[in-house]
Amino acid sequence: MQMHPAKRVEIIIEAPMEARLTEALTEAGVTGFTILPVLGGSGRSGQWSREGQVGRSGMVSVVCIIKPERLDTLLDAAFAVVQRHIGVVTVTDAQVLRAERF
Amino acid sequence: MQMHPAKRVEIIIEAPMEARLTEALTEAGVTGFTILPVLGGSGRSGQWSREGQVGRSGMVSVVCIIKPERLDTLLDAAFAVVQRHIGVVTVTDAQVLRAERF
Amino acid sequence: MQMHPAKRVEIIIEAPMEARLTEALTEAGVTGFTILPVLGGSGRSGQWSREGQVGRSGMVSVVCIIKPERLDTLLDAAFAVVQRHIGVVTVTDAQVLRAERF
Amino acid sequence: MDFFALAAQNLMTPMILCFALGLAAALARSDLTVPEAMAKAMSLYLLFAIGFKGGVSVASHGLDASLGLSLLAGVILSFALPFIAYALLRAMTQLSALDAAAVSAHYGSISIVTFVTATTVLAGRGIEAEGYMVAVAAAMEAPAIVSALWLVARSGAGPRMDARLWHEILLNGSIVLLVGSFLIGALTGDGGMTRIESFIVSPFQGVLCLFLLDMGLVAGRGMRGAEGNLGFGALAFGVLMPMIGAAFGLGAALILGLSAGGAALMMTLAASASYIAVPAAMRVALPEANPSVYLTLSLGVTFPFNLVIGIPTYVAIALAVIKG
Amino acid sequence: MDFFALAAQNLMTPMILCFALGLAAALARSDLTVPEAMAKAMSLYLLFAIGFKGGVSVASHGLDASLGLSLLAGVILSFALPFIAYALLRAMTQLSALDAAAVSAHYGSISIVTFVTATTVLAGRGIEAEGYMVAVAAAMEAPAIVSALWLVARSGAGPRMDARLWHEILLNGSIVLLVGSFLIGALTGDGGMTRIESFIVSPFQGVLCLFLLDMGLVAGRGMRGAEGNLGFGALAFGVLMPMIGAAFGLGAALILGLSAGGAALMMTLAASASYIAVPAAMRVALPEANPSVYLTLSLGVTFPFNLVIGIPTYVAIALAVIKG
Amino acid sequence: MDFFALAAQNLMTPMILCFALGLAAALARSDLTVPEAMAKAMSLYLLFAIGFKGGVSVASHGLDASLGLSLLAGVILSFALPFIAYALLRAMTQLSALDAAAVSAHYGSISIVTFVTATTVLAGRGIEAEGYMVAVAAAMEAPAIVSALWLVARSGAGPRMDARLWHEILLNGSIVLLVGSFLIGALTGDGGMTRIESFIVSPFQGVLCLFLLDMGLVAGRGMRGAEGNLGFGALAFGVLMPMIGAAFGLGAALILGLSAGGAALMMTLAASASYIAVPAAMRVALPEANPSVYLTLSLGVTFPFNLVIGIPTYVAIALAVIKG
Ligand SMILES: Nc1ncnc2c1ncn2[C@@H]1O[C@H](COP(=O)(O)O)[C@@H](O)[C@H]1O
Ligand SMILES: Nc1ncnc2c1ncn2[C@@H]1O[C@H](COP(=O)(O)O)[C@@H](O)[C@H]1O
Ligand SMILES: Nc1ncnc2c1ncn2[C@@H]1O[C@H](COP(=O)(O)O)[C@@H](O)[C@H]1O
Ligand code: NA
Ligand code: NA
Ligand code: NA
Repeated sequence: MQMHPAKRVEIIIEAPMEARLTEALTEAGVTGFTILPVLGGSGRSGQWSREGQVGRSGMVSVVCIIKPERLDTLLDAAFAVVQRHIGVVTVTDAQVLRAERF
Repeated sequence: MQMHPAKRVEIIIEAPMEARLTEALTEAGVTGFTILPVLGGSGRSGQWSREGQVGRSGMVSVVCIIKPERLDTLLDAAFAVVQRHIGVVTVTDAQVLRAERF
Repeated sequence: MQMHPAKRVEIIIEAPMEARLTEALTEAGVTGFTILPVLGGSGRSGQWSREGQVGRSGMVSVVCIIKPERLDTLLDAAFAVVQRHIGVVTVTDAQVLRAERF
Repeated sequence: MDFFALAAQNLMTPMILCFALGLAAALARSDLTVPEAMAKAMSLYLLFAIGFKGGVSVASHGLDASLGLSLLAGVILSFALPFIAYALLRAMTQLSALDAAAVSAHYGSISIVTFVTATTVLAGRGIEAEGYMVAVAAAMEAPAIVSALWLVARSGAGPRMDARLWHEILLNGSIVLLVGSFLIGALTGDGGMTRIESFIVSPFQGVLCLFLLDMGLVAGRGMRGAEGNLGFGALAFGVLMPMIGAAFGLGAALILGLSAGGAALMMTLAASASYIAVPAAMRVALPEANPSVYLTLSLGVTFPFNLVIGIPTYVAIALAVIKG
Repeated sequence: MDFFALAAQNLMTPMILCFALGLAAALARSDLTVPEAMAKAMSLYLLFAIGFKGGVSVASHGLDASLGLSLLAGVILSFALPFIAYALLRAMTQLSALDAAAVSAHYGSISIVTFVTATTVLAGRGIEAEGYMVAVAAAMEAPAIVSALWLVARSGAGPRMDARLWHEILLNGSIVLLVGSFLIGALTGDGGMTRIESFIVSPFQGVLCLFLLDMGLVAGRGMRGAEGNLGFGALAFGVLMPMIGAAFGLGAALILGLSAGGAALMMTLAASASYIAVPAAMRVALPEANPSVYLTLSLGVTFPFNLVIGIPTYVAIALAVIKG
Repeated sequence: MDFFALAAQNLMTPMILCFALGLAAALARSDLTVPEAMAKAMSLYLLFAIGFKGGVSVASHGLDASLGLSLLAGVILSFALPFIAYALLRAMTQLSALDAAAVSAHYGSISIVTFVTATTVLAGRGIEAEGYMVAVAAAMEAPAIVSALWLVARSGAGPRMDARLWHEILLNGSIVLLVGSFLIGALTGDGGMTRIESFIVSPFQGVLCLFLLDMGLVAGRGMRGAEGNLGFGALAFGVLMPMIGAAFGLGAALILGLSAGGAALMMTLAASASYIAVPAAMRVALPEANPSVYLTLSLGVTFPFNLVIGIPTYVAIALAVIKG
């Protein structure tokens, strides 16, 4: 099956920043992303868990699949948002079906 | 530690198609997969969120780790299901422990 | 944007073993990880789903981003925990922003 | 003037206001949200409670031929309404044949929350209705889908329809729970009711309030996303079609000889549009149809119309026609 | 004949029928599901309510030596029953020593929903029981695990058992909530009850109905997955073992001099099999044991057996033996 | 001695004991947890119920200038308290200017659960309070954030503050639901109350118990994570600041001429510290501030202090000062 190279960007970010990140992505022309829930985690700022929480606490994971040539635009947009915030940005090489979608 | 090459296939698909996809995978001999929940996302068909929804709406993410040589079988099976549907199929190169399991 | 090589390790493990795994990781010096929920899946031990379950059943997915040189330490620690248990360990090559964090 | 007083009185119920609050919060982009699991829990509760109450009422009033005939009438209505909806949509809007067919399936099927709200309005005004109307509601969920797919197949677009999908539609969770709890209510009768009354009767309207808050939030989010997607023709359809449906429902009720309450419920069922079961079926069978069209129409236009204007009107008409 | 009438009457409760509905829906592959968070919420509610009520009842009836002795009896039963279960399994089935030991842990431990259902049946028939039976239930959760692990260690398979796991088992959520709310009920007594009665007493049976619906769904899904996995011997064990357990429970109740209601509950505890706390412990301590064996037996065979046949029988026997 | 009896009596309520149970379970590392969706569902329920009840009470007692003046007083308190908190923190602790400002925002704002608990204590003792205090609570959520950000901006650290964040804060879910249900209660009055009373009044205290159990679990987990993070000065602040706040609240109540019940609620609001809305705002506006500092102080120190000691004291003082 015909595959096309792409980048898979995963941004783990604080839930209160989610809307700001997705808007920044949209403004930068990134039209597709998927938001995955996160149960808990650990990092330099300690361990946390979503269990029993009431507020918009914790983190979410935003996954974007994009054409390799658009990676820098995306990273610039994402970085502007996450810069001062805790969060992790990971990029992996990937292959996609139906490249016309990205 | 001894690692073995594998492919990590991630299929983001509409929730009402989930059972059809996993059955197609099983029929194609893919014996292992994991289903992750998705909170929301955005694509050509607009933005959506699972919050407050009652029906089997939204999308799920199906992750399969397989031996590289079985990738094409899997993709054929997956593609037959997602073909007419919205959804994203991504493949990344990976390494696994305990290759005998895949 | 300056990216740095890293490894993305994804460990799908039974929920009752989660705390043991994260403690083993912490003891091995892995300071960052993120836990994603899992809805269901299928493997050699059959198909399962979290729907309607009351106990600490099912699986979770633990994602760690680490410096490549620390991979072996992490895998040793993880393997000691998952060894006798069902579960999947996958490693992919990745790139990260802000390498000082890992 | 009396009408306006009545309308105002109808608007001033906690239920309608909760829906309005949800709508306003979503349109104002508040981050107020109801967790998915809570929304599903409330919908399971409402289905269980309404089904059980219907069954208990049948147990105490006994059954006669009218249940069978009412089920039949419901099925026929559900089959027939999509054809009217489709013709109207093709005449009034620019929607493609595919989108029009998908929308029409929603309007032949029913909205259980609209039905539940109507039963609450009746109960609040002390009007009795046939308990088996719950079973009629269940029977009306699926047939409309067949008609819509037939409309599509005729136009050559090739819906994806198989035994599997039939199974999913006929045994979807809400039909099973509604019919199941109806049977449980019918089997256990007043004895069963005594045991669980303080769970399914007393808190019912309060749960409905929070559920309608959620419906308002979801509808408002949908409206925000669909801004400008729907032309005037489609919006007009969303208001016109429930009135046509209600007229057919009234006709059926008169033929069946239902009580005024039963007639109001039959009108409500025919007037309401599905937004849970049918959308999921459409995603499988007609993936090329645009979900934002049918969801916006059914949840964003027809649902609030029925809630605020439709139900009180149907009740008033049913009372006028049948008591009169 | 009288017995059948009674059996039919027992079957015709909303609770049993809800379980049957869930089972039927799952076996028919309906997509009816209860969200995980809702299932957990209901189980927290049931644990809190049953613990609190037990505590309040102890506060008003006072405590005596019998609480201590009953706890001791419960612990001994929980330690002892796995040995019987293990011997039976090895004799009746092909299960490996490991799987047999894992199953036996479940049957020494208890199912709190079975217990809750039995209290509801007693309450429905106006039979009083010792309030502290809730504490006995909590005390019986863990000891069986020790016996099972000892059985495995003896056979050289090397279970993974450490201080950590002990901590997890003894302080698992359901034990803590049950004991905690029991103490809260005992401390606040009737005053506390007045404050929260309309939360924990009135809607209790209704919540139990929806919870049993979910249990039916989960059990049915498990059965579907396990089709043909269990031989006839194992199935027979799933029915025989609760009866043996109940007999031991009755013996203990007679020695302790419990009331008829208390005896019925002791029988139910001994007869029931865990499907929440013990499975999680087994995944950690005996990961090589096959979960589908123990889950199917405990949730798919013994749970419905107790619900439908066991509980009314235990109540009838306790009444006959102790009132007589 | 009378005081100790009263204190013991206050401690022996199911609500306080549930909080203690949650705290103990978390500190003992039990795996008892409340699902996130259930916690959110309970908080939506509590907000809706408390808002609605406040609105109904306003509908039946009528409105006068005092609502406007009370709102104004609340807003001023919320603006002013952060300055006091900030000065105290800088004097008593080693916290950076940024962390001190972030903490101070929490203490100017309010905790709705503390408020809800206080209303329950008043209701339990038959003390009436102004229904519109719910609106005052809503009005006090946000102003403190402005003061805190002003304190930061003055010190040059540059908070991230924009129209967007304003929108998020002012239309955050709990404010919208509180104000919305207050208006719904005010509009539908006793008629509305009759419809949903058995949902929002009867089970209220029971739901509050389970919610406080969850708060105890969350607070306990936070304490475990923060062990030794906070110095003695910070802990002392967590107890001192609510008393100072309460004193200001009392002053405001006297100036406004509130009833004793209203005064107790105003004291509680001023004394309580936010742990839902403000933390989320701080993560956006002051991401460099350490969340474990402000969460531990507000949820781990001040919340239990108010629950156990604060509220009964404020009620006693309000009764003494105003009835006297
Ligand atoms: N190396 C990592 N791998 C995976 N997730 C991480 C990592 N570091 C941090 N995280 C996630 O990001 C959150 C905040 O990280 P930190 O800013 O280091 O406290 C953590 O709680 C984790 O959920
Ligand atoms: N490029 C992408 N990266 C990640 N997820 C995507 C992407 N495109 C689409 N999706 C997901 O797939 C769903 C449907 O996409 P679409 O068919 O483009 O509307 C979206 O709502 C996202 O959840
Ligand atoms: N090849 C695979 N790809 C993705 N997930 C898997 C795979 N194999 C197993 N899993 C996950 O691990 C669980 C246990 O697998 P197993 O031990 O094979 O039964 C399954 O239920 C899946 O959730
Ligand atoms: Na209809
Ligand atoms: Na047992
Ligand atoms: Na305050």
